Amino acid sequence: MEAKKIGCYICTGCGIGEALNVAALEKVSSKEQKIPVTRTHPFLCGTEGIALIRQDMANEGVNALLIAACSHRVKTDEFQFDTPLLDRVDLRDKVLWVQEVAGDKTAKEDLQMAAADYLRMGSVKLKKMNAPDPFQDDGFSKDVLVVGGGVAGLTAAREVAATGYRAILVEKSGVLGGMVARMHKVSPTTAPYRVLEENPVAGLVAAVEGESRITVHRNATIEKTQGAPGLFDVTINSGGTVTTQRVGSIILTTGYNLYDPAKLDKKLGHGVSADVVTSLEFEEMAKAGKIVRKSDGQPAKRVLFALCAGQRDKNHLEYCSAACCTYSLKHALYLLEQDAEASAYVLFQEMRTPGQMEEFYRRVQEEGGVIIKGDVEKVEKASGGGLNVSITDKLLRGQEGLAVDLLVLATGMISSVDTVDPNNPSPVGQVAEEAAKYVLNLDYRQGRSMPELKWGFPDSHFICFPYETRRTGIYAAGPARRPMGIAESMTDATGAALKAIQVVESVTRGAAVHPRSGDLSYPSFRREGCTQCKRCTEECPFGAINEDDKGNPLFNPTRCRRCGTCMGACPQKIISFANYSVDMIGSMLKEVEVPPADDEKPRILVFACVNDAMPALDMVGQQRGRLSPYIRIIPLRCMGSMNLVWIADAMSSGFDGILLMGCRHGDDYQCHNVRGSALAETRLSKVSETLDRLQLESDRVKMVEVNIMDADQLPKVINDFAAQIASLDPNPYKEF
Amino acid sequence: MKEYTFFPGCSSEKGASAANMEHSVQAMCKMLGIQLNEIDDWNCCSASIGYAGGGQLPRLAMSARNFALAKQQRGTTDLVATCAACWLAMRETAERIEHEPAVRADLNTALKEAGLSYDGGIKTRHLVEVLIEDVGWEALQAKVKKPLTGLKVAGYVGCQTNRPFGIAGESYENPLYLDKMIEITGATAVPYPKKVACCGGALMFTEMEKSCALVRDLLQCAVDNGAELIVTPCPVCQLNVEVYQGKINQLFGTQFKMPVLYYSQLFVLAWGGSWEEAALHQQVVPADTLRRFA
Amino acid sequence: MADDQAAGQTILVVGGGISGLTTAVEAAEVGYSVLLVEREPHLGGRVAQHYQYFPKLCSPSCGLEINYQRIKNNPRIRVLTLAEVEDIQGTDGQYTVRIRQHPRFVSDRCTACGECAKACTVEVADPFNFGQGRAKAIRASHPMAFPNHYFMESAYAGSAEAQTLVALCPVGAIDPGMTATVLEEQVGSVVWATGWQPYDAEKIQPYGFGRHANVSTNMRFERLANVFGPTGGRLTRPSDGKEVKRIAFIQCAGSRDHNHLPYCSRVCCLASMKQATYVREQFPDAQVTVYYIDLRAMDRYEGFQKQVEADPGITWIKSKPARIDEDPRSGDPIVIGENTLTGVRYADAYDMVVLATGMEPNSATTARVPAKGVAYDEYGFVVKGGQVLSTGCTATPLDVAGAVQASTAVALKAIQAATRRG
Amino acid sequence: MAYDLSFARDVYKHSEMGHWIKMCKQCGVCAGSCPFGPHWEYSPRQLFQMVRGGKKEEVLKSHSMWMCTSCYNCIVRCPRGLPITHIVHGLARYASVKGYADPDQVTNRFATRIFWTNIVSTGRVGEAMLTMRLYFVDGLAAGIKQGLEMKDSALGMLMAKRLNPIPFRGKIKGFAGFEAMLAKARELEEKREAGA
Repeated sequence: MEAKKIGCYICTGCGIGEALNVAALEKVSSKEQKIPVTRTHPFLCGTEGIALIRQDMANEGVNALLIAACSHRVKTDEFQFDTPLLDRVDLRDKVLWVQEVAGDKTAKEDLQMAAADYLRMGSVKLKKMNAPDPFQDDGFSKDVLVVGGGVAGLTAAREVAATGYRAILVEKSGVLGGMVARMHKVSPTTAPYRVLEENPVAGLVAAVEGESRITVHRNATIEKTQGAPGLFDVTINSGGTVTTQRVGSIILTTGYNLYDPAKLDKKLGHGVSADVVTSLEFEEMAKAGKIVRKSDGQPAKRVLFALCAGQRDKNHLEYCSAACCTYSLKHALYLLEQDAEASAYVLFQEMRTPGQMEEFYRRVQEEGGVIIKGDVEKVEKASGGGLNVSITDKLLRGQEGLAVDLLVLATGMISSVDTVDPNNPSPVGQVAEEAAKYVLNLDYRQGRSMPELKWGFPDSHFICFPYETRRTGIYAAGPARRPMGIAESMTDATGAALKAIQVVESVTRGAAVHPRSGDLSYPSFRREGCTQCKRCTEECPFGAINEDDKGNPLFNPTRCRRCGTCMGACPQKIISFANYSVDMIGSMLKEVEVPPADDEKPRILVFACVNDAMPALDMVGQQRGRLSPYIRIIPLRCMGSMNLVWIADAMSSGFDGILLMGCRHGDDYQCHNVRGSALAETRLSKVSETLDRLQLESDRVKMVEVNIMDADQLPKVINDFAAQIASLDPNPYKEF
Repeated sequence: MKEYTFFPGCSSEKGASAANMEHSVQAMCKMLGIQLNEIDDWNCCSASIGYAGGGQLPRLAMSARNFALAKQQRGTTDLVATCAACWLAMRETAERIEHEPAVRADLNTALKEAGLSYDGGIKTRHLVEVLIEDVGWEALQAKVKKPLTGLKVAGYVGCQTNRPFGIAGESYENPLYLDKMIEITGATAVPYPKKVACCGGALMFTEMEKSCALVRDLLQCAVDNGAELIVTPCPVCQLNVEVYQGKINQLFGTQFKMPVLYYSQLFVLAWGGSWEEAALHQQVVPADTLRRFA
Repeated sequence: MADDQAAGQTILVVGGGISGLTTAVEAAEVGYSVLLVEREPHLGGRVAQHYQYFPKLCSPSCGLEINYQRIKNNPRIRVLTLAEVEDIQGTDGQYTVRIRQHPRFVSDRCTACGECAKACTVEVADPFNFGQGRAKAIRASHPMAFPNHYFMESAYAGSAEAQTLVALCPVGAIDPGMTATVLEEQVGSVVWATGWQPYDAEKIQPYGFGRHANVSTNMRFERLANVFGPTGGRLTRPSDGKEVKRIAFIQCAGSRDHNHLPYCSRVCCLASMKQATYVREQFPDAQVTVYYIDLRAMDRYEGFQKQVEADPGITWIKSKPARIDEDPRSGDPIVIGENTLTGVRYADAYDMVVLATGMEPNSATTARVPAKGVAYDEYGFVVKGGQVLSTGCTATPLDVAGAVQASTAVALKAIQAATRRG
Repeated sequence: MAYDLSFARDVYKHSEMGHWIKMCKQCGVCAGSCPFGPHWEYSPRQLFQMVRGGKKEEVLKSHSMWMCTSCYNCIVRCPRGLPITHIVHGLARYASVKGYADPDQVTNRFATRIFWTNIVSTGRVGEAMLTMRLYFVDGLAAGIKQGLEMKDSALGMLMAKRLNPIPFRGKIKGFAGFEAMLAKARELEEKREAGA
C-alpha cells in the first residue's frame, strides 16, 4: 500500500475566514501537525474548491483528506472522493455557530483555541486511520435458509427464488402449509374487501414445489447453526438423515403456537363441553365442510365467538394477537354462509378491524352477524345439548344469558421462536426436549436462542427497523416476529426475503449491514495481548464473537455490525478497526491543548454518539445555540465503543470534566446497537475507581442520555455541566 | 315572467298558520317576475309525523299523488315547495321511487285507484334554491330599495330545510345562505350558533314543555347575540318560535318578545314592498322594530 | 445480485417519506440503482412532522437520520426533490418516465448558512406546521431537513426582494430565475409511495374545526408538541395561548365513517394515546379525555395502551361525540355526546379538543399515478394487481413499523420487476 | 335467553328501514345528536342493540321512539349511514301496529289517530280541527283547560288571520280517488306488515 499523504483543506467560507485566524490554523496543520499539503479556500464545497482537492490528489499524491469546514453530516455529496481516508473537521457548525464570534478578546481566543484543537484532533485521527480491507472468504454462500414451511415460509422461499437465489426450506412436519393449511378460507385482502378468499396454501405449495431453486426438507429440524452470514453451516436432520448445508442467511418463519386453552380462566368454559372449541378447531370444522355441535353432531345454528380469550390479560397473554377480530368475523361469515338463518354472535372487547377491514366488519353485520361488547362470565352445558353462556353485556348494561350450540374461543398467538410465553413454559401440544426448544440451535457463545425483544418475539427495533434482530443475517417474519394475520405475514416474509438477500450481497462485498450499512471495516485483535477476560464475547450486542476452548475471542466479521462495543469492552485495548481504535481516540484527546490552571479555561471532553448526539449538536449550531467554549467533542460510533482508558487518559491529560452523550437505554432503548449505551453506563459505574485512584472527584465524569431532538436542551445540559466543572478545582494533572 | 309549478302545502292555505309566508312569498315572487302555478287539487304531504298513522306506503302515496298531478297537469320537471316538511317529504318520496323498485310498483298500484301513475322524473326544489340558482345573488341584491341598515337579525335555518337533504351546496352545521340573504337586505346577520338547532317540530303539539325548552334556548341565543328579530325559511320553526313565546315566558319566567319572520318578508320589505305586502300585519309577535324601514 | 439476472436496472421510487425512503435504501443496499423522487423540498414526509413515535416515545428524526446517512453513503441512490412524476409508459423492466423538476430557486451550492432567510422580510403561513405560525419565504422546512439546502417559495421568486438576495448569498446559490425542467428517465420498475394527507377536518362539520378556534387536529398537535414547532413545544391553545390542561381527543374523526373515510386509519388510537403522554408530561396536573369507538392498539402495541391506561390522569369514554359547541365567553370547546357504556349524556368543556383525523391517500387526490392499468380501491389506495407497485400508506393505512415492513417487501418486488424483461 | 334473533329478524323485515338496525356499530353519535336526547329512555343506539338482543317488550313498549322531533341530526351524522330518523319512525309505527305502543303516549295518540285522521278525512290538514281534537282528546274538561292555557296564542293566531275560526274544511276535489288510493296503499302495507 502506498504511503499516506495527507492534505488539509481549510474552508474560509460561511464566516470561517472572518471569525478565525486562518493563517494560524494553517500553521497548526503544516507546522505543528506536519501535514504535507495544507490549503485554504473560500468556498471549498463549490466546484473550484472540490477541483482544488482533486488536483492535489492527482498531482500531489494526496490520498488522505482532512476537510476543515462544516459538519460531517452536510455537503457529503460534494466531499466524496476516491479515498476511504477522509475526516471532516467541523469548524462551522460546532465551533462558529455555537460560540461567540463577535465577542471580546477572550471569546475570540476561545474560538481560535477550539478550532485549532479540532484541527489537531482531526489530523491525529487521520494519521491513525487506515483504509479498511474488506473481509473476504472463499466459502461464501448466497443461498437462503427458510425455517418453517407455513404461509410465511413458503412465501419467503418463493420470493427468494423469484429473485434468482436458491432457497432451502425446512419444515418440521411432514406437510407444508403450517397453521393456515388447517384453515378453510382467508379474510379479504383485496378490494372490495367483502369476499372471503381461497386459502393460499395450495397455490404456494405448488409454486414452491415447482421451483427448481428451492429445496424442501420435510420432517426436518435444525440440529445446529454454526458460522455467520455468508458462512452459516446448518445441520439439518431430515427424517433421520443428517446433512450440513452452507447458507448465506436465514429466515425464521416458524409461525406461532396457540395459547393453551386449558390454561384459560375457568369461566370461559373450556373443557365444560365439547361444544366449547378454539377458533382453530372451528376453522377445521368449517374446512371439513360442516359446522356442527361437537357434542352430538347436530347442526350448529347459534354460535358465540368470544374474542380475546386469554389475551390482553396480564394473567395470560398481555398483548393482542392482532388478527383474531378479523378471523372471528370470518368465522361468523362461515356460519352465515352455511346457514343464512343461523345466529352468529361476535363478543368483543375492542373490535379491531384496521384499515380496509372495516368494510369486512360491515359485510358481516350486513349478513346478520351480531356484535356484542362484553365478556363471558359462565358457561354451562344446556340440557338439550349445546351451551348456556352468561355474559356481561356492556352495551345492554347487564348480565345476559345466551343459548348457543357452540362457543368459539379466540385464543392468542405465542411466538414459536425459542422463547416461549413467560406464563406458559411449554407451548400447546409440545412437550419438547431441551434442544427442540431452540429453532436454530445457534452455536453462538451467547447462547442457542434468538434474543427476544418483548413477550418472546425476537426483533430488536420494531419501529424504524423491524426486521433487525440481534443475530445478524437471521430475520424473523410472520407471527414468529410479532402477532399478525395471513396477508401481512406474506408481505412480511417478502420483506424478510429482501433482507436475507441484502445481507448476503453485503457480506460477500465485505460490507456491514444496518445500522452501519456499507462499512468495510471490522474488528481485529492482537491475540497475544488477550487475557481471556471474555468481556468482548459477552458484551457484543449481536453475539458476533465466539470463544475458543481457552476463552480467546473468535471473531465472526460477517456477524459484526461495527459498533465497536468489543473495542470499548476490552481492558487490554487490543481490539481495533482499521479506521477506529482505542489508540486513535486516545491520541485525539491527548492532542487537545490544555491551558494551565491559571488561565481559568477548563477543558471538558464530550464523547458524543454519532447517531443521535452528533446530529443534535448540529442542530444546536443551526439554531445558533450557545455552548461553553471549553468543550471538545469527539464523536463515537456508539457509546458501546467507549473504552474506560480514555477516561483515565483524559484525566491525566488535564481535562477537567468528561461528558458522555449516549442514546436512551432501558426498555424503550434508542441505541441503534441495542445495548451500546447501556453497556457504557455499566462500565462508567466503575469509573469512580479510576477517579479515586487519580484522587479526583467522581462527578467530573457524567453520562447523559441524548435524544436527537434535544437541541433545545443540550446547551443547558452542557453549560450546566461546564459550570459545575468550573466550580471544582482545576484538574491537578494539568500541570504534569 | 318565469313560471314554476308550485306546491304550497297545508300551512300556506288561507287562514292557516303560514298564511303570512304564503302572502309574502307571492309578493316576493311577483317582484321577481316569478309566477307560481299551484298544482290543482293537491293533497297533504303527510308531514313529519304522518309515518305513525300512515306507515310507509300510504305516507309516500300522498306525495306520489301530488307528483302525478303535477306531471299530469303541467308536464313539469321541477316542482317548487316553500314548506320544509313538504319539501322534505316529497324529496324522500322521490328518492324512494327512484331507488326502490318495489316501492315504486306498490305506489303505482295505489295511484291507479285514483286514476294516476307516476314513475319519477320530477325534481323537488325549495324556493330558496330557485332564488339562489335561478335568480341569483346579484339580482336579489339589485332589487333592494330600502336597505334594512342597522337591523340585527338572527338567521334561523332550523332542521328540515337543512337535513337530511339541505339547500344545495350548503353544510349541515353551518349553512350560510340565510345569513347572506339577511346581509343582502342591508341588515346585519348576527352570529347565531343555534342556527340549525331544533325547535321541537311537530312535537310542540304533544311535548309542549320539552319543545318550549328548546325554543327558549333558541330565543335566548338570539337575544344574547343582539338580534332584534329572527328570520327563518321554515313554517314549523316560524310557528314554534313565534307563537309559543307567551307560553315560554309563562313556563320559564322569561320575557321574550322576539319577532320571527320569513326571509320572504324581509325581502319584500327591503325591496320596497308595503307592510301588508310583506304580511307583517300577520305576525303574532309584532315586528315593530321594522317600522323604521316601512 | 444473482448471476443469471441483469444488474443495474434502476428502480423509481415516488415519494420520500418513510415508505419511499425505506424502499429506496433497502433496494440500493442489495445493489440496485434507485431514483427517489419527492414532491416536497425535503425528504421525510409525514414522519418528519411528528414529534414522537409510539410506543417508544422517541423522535422520528433518529430513524430518519440513519436513513439519510444510508443515502449519503450510497452512490446508487439519486434523489430529486421538488419533483413530480408526470407520465409513466412501458412495462416491467422497461419504463420511460417523465419527471417535472420544479424550480427550487436555490442551487445545491447552498450551505444552509441562513443569511438569506435573515434578510428575507416575507413570511408565509408555515405549511410544515399546517399553517400554525409563520415561515420565511426562503428557508429549509425544518432544522433536520434533508437535503440540507434551502428553497424559495415560487410566489416570492418573482419579487424584487428575491432579486436582492442573489447578491447577498455568499456562495451564489440563489437564482430566482430558475424554471421548471423536464427529465426523461428509463427505469425498470416503479414504486408508488406518495403517502397520505390528514383528512380535511373542516369536512367533519359537527366538530367545528375551522369555526371553533380551540378545536385542532392530531397532526397540528404533533407540530405544537415539537420543539421546532410554532410554539417551541409548548402546548398552548390557539385562541388565547392558555396552557392546555383539560384536553379531549376525539377518535375516528373522519375515519370509520361513511360520510368521510369509511376505513379505519389504524394509527389514530395509538397516536392519541401518545399525544396524551405529551400533555401529561408537560403538565402533570392536566386532565386528558379520550373519546373512542374501539381502541385499536393491535399486537404488541397493546402494551402501550396498558401503559397509557395506567395513568389516572387520562379518562376513556367509549363514545363517538355528536358535536362540539363553543362556549362564547371562554372559547372552550364543549364536547357533546352519549357515553355508550353508561348511557349517560355529557357536555364537557375543555381547553382544547384534538380531532384524531384519519389518513387520506394522496393517490386519491393530488398524487394519482400517471400510468395506465393502475388498480385503485374505492378509497383511492393503490392496490395489487395493477402496473405500478405501491407501498406504505399508498396501499393501506399503516403505522411506521408496518410501512417499513411493507416497503422492505416492495423493494424486493421492485427488484424482481426491474429485472423482468417485457 | 337474550339475543334470540326472531324479534330482530321480524323488525329487519317488517319495520320501515328496520334492516338497517343490523348495521349499527354502537358508536353513540345518534344519542348525542338528538335534541330530545335527555327525554329518551333508550337512545336510538340502545334501541338498536335491544332489538338485536331480543328485548321485544322493552323496545316496543318504550316511549322512546315517540320522542323523535324529526330533526334528522342523527341521519346526517351516523357513520354507518343508518337512516336513523326513519328507523325510529318505523319502530314507532311497528310498535303501534303490533299493539305494544302505549295508547296514551301523547305523540302516539296524536300522530296515529288525530293527525292521520285529520289529513285523510279531507285530503289536507285542517289546523283548527287538529288543534281542537288535540286539546279535547282527554275529554271536555281537559280540553277547555288546555284551550284556556293556550288562549293567548290562539287569539294571536286568529288576529293574525293564521287560524281559521271555523274548524271544518271541505274535502279536496278528487277525494274519492284519494281515498281509494290510500285504501289500496293501506292494503298493500298491511300485507307487508303481516309479513307476506
